[in-house]
Amino acid sequence: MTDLNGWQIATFFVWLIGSVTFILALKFLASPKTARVGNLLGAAGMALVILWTFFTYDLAQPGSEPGMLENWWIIVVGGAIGSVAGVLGARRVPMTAMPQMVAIFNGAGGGAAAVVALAEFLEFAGHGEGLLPLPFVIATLAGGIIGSVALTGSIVAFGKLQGIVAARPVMLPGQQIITGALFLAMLAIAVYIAAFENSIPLFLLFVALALVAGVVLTMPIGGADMPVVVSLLNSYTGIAVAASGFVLSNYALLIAGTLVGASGAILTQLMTKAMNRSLVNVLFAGFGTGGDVAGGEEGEESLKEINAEDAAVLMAYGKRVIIVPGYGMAVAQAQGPVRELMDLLVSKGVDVQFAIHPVAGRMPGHMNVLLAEANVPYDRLQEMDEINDDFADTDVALVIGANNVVNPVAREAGSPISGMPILNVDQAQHVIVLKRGRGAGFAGIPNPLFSLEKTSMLFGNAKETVESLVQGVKTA
Amino acid sequence: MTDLNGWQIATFFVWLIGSVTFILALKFLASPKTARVGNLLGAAGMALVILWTFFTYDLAQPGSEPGMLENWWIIVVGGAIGSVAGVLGARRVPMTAMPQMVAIFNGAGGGAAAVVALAEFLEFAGHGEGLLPLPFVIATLAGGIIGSVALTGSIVAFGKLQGIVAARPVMLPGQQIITGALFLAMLAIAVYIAAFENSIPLFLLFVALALVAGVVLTMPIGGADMPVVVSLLNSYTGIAVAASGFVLSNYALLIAGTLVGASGAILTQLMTKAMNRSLVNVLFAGFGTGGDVAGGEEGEESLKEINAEDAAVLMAYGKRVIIVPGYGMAVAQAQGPVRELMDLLVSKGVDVQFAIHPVAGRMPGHMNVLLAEANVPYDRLQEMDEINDDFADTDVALVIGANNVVNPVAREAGSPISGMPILNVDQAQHVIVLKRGRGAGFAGIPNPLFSLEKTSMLFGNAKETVESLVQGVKTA
Amino acid sequence: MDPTTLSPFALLAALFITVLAAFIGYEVVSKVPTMLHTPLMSGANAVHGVIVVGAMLVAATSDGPLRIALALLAVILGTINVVGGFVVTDRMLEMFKKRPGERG
Amino acid sequence: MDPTTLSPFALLAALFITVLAAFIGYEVVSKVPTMLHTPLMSGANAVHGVIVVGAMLVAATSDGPLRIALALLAVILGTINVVGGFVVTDRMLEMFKKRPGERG
Ligand SMILES: NC(=O)c1ccc[n+]([C@@H]2O[C@H](COP(=O)([O-])OP(=O)(O)OC[C@H]3O[C@@H](n4cnc5c(N)ncnc54)[C@H](OP(=O)(O)O)[C@@H]3O)[C@@H](O)[C@H]2O)c1
Ligand SMILES: NC(=O)c1ccc[n+]([C@@H]2O[C@H](COP(=O)([O-])OP(=O)(O)OC[C@H]3O[C@@H](n4cnc5c(N)ncnc54)[C@H](OP(=O)(O)O)[C@@H]3O)[C@@H](O)[C@H]2O)c1
Repeated sequence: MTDLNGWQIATFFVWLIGSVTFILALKFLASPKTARVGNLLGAAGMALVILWTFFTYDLAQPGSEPGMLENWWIIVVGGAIGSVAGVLGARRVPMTAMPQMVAIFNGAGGGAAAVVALAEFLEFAGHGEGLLPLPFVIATLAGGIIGSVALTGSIVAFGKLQGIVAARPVMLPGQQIITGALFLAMLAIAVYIAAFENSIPLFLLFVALALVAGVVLTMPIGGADMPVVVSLLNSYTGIAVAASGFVLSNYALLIAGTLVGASGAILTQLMTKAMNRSLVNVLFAGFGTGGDVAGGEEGEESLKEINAEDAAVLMAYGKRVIIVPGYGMAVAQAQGPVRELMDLLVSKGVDVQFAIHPVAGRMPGHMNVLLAEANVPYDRLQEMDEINDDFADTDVALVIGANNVVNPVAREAGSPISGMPILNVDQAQHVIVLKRGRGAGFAGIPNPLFSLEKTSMLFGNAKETVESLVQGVKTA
Repeated sequence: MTDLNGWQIATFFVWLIGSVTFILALKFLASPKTARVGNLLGAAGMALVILWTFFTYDLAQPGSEPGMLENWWIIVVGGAIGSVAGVLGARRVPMTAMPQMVAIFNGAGGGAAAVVALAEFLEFAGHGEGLLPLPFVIATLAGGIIGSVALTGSIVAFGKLQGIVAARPVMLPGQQIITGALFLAMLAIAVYIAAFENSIPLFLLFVALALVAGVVLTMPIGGADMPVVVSLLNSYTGIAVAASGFVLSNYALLIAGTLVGASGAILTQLMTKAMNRSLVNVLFAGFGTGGDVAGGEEGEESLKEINAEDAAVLMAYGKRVIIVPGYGMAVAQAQGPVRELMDLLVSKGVDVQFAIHPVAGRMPGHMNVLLAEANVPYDRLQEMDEINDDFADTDVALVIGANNVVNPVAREAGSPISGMPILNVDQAQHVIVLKRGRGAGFAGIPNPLFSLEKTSMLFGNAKETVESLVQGVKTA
Repeated sequence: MDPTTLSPFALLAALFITVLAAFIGYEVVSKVPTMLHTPLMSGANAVHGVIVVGAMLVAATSDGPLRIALALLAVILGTINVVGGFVVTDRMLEMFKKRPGERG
Repeated sequence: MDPTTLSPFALLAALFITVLAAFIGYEVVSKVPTMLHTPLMSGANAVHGVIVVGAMLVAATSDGPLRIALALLAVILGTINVVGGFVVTDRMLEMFKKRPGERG
């Protein structure tokens, strides 16, 4: 350690540059103006660290011949497969499926960290007599458990978001006992490995249990809360990567992993706060169920329907219309027609604004992304706090596939979304709600807004209903 | 380095705890609610690191007997002297002289860092044959030069703020040549010491030149800009301390010094920004002169005077009065009477607000500190941006010892304060200005506000004139 | 590097670096607007893709089919993380870019 | 510690720590309100008073009148910095404390 050769010293500087770009990447990503540059900067730093490692590995080993990494074919083959998979996945995914994609990439990272921990343990365990040094064993155990939980947890999250696994909370019988037993078993194995015997089979068992734990911890959480879970697992992967960095004495990994571990933890907090929830509540309360749980059919009779022509007239002759987009607009990919509707109304002299709830859709910023994609000018998108007082002066609030974020029960105590700030849609003169059917939303909570006197329902897939509204406004 | 004993390892943990408290101290100091706790936390961490070093020094040396620091009397005697001086200085200083005090404490720190660098160089230079390792030499040179500049620069800043040294910019004949020559000489000596001979006499010469440089760099800067200079020198001392931490392989010093170096640099930027200046402009433009430079007597004839009784009546029967305090209120220590005036006016049903310009006085927050000291309720203090639109609706703007911050020439091009945001005092119905005489303010720029039709002057020391206003309002 | 040669000093240095990096991670994102939560999460996700470097180091010293298989797996997973992460983040952010000067 | 034994690794670790600490210093104060500029400057000034620890280490190994005199000077100066710095900052901040619930 004390006699570093020149290549090794240079490697430290490359790590330092890489670390600085990662810090700046996160910093820039936290501000709209610089976010894209930040991401590119992070990618550049990453490329530098990866290429440097590839081309100088041998040089940086004391006393070895210049040349490339010995098993370079593993890296080339693995890198090629991974790159193709990564790029295809990232390019092909529709905007609505972004959270799933992030979950999968995160799971891959967690899996890689777990495999690295495993491989390091395999390499050194049982070689000498005596036990391996404690810090080394702790770090490999940490990388193994956290990386594994991140892997399977992310896969379950992906499944729930993609609709492959049931989105509602799935509780095992005796859930808490199983979880408790799992963690006790892992703790016992970890202590045994660290203090008594660096046993490879036990390490494998340990990792296997951690993989199970990832599933057991994630299944009871409802699909609507998955973005928060993905963010938390992202933080976990960061910690697992930091542990690998510690094991490998690689400061680029150590710093990058710690950065993500810490910032991911804060981000998770911020996300739960935007939903007015606590992390404990998200992880253990079994909220965020599918619409098929509670009695979503209540008040069905009292829903008043409207046809597209009448709705169009109402808007075209109003002074101000506020459009409230929600998850349904994302599902239906209705943002294009919505923009057309806006243009038409504006050309008729109507003041059209969009009210963006911070957690509308399935990821924060979801609505902003979709509407920007459809070229809705940025200055028509209003944050909740800016626009909430304006509903009272509004002729028509057009709710396109939003439900929870406009549900007035949030203002009362005792409901699962109590205390969540909502858009004051019910203060508008008229409310027009676009949804497919009479069921409750993703969280399964009935919405009294729909049965108000001033509310009219326009049923159907949002894309088609908005298109018929466009027709209606044209002829109005 | 590889075989640390238990005490040495414990020392690293103490450094880590200390470093965390320093980080939290700065973080908490940046927010009003937590500032005081932050300072106390930093002091606690500091006490821990100091006491630990004192009691474990010997234990932390490999192979030495348990016991206290060998030359413990130096530390006890020096610590006692320093503590008494520090506490007395800090306790006795009047609120108006805070910036001076910070300058002196900062100078002491810079001096200590320079002496530490010198002592380390003396200890190791010339012992072996060969040259000392380059990083060691660079770090001692850096500590020596930066610490010395911080020392003498701070002394000059103290002198200017305290009025011992002329506050106006003092340019040496051939200032730039002298500065250039000084730095070239220091550079040459540094290169020689590092690359050719670890010469002690040259190191002493190097430090001596640096002490001169501190004076030469600070003298040309005007007294009004001294707080910015103190902040910059504070950052310098931080860097010098970090260099010492590097030389001594002490992470507490390294981290604390770097933290202060970086945060001091940002703070300096923020301070110049609050004055709408650039750092280069502050350091080299020779602005901030005494009032005796420019033709401050211009327009003297046109100044209209008012007596205290008339001024009192004007305020007592107004609906809204805005008080604009400035450096003169601080000098005259008039905050007590000002508060009384406010109370009286409020009891007569007048709406009284204070307009706080960010750089009124001689340090940021100066006015807030003074008015809080006099128990003026916080909610009557309005920041410039909040209150600037309200002057138009105001009956009387009472300017107490403020000048630059209300000078309308800042709105025009070509004056040294051009572009500085100012309080729109000239939009009020009546303006009453309290100052001692007809001279221009600290920066020597004539103020056309004083000769406006709507402006009346009430000459005299602010404490007395405000007291007579109080009498006037009582009888009005 | 052989973990059995890790000196106490190296461990302590790593500890300092970890604590400082954690502070930075906290400070740097603590003011992020809601709108950017997802891109930030995605960007951070890409950053921990640096684990691919760890996978490369494992690959470099691998012998025997088991360890080679593990190394290959780690490299594939790490590459998916890093490549996919940056690309998908860029795609998300592309949506934000057209803001100024564009009115309907 | 004898500087001639400083290993390249120790130097590099110090470099990492310095860079990270600089980032923290930057981030932590970059949002400070104007009102707190002076207390923050003063508090930061107290923090670099940790140089007194360096002075103590110099004192510990001093022999000969010159080095002892230097050590004494360094300890005095460092103590003034650290003690005066924290006390004066506290005094400044005392002024701010009475805010809430106090109306004239
Ligand atoms: N944004 C985030 O970061 C985030 C993260 C995690 C969880 N969440 C949660 O997600 C929820 C978001 O609220 P939200 O109001 O946007 O959505 P929501 O409460 O899930 O409601 C979606 C609405 O869209 C309708 N819909 C679905 N598909 C449609 C289609 N093709 N055409 C027309 N309508 C359709 C649904 O009714 P039908 O089924 O009858 O059509 C439902 O009324 C909140 O509970 C929030 O806490 C958000
Ligand atoms: N706050 C900061 O952080 C900071 C830092 C550095 C520089 N500065 C600079 O300092 C200036 C502050 O502006 P300012 O308007 O507060 O002060 P100023 O421009 O210096 O004016 C002070 C006024 O108070 C009067 N005065 C002095 N002593 C008085 C007394 N005993 N009784 C009554 N009046 C008295 C002076 O006139 P007479 O002499 O006729 O009495 C003068 O008109 C700005 O230029 C700013 O850039 C501020």
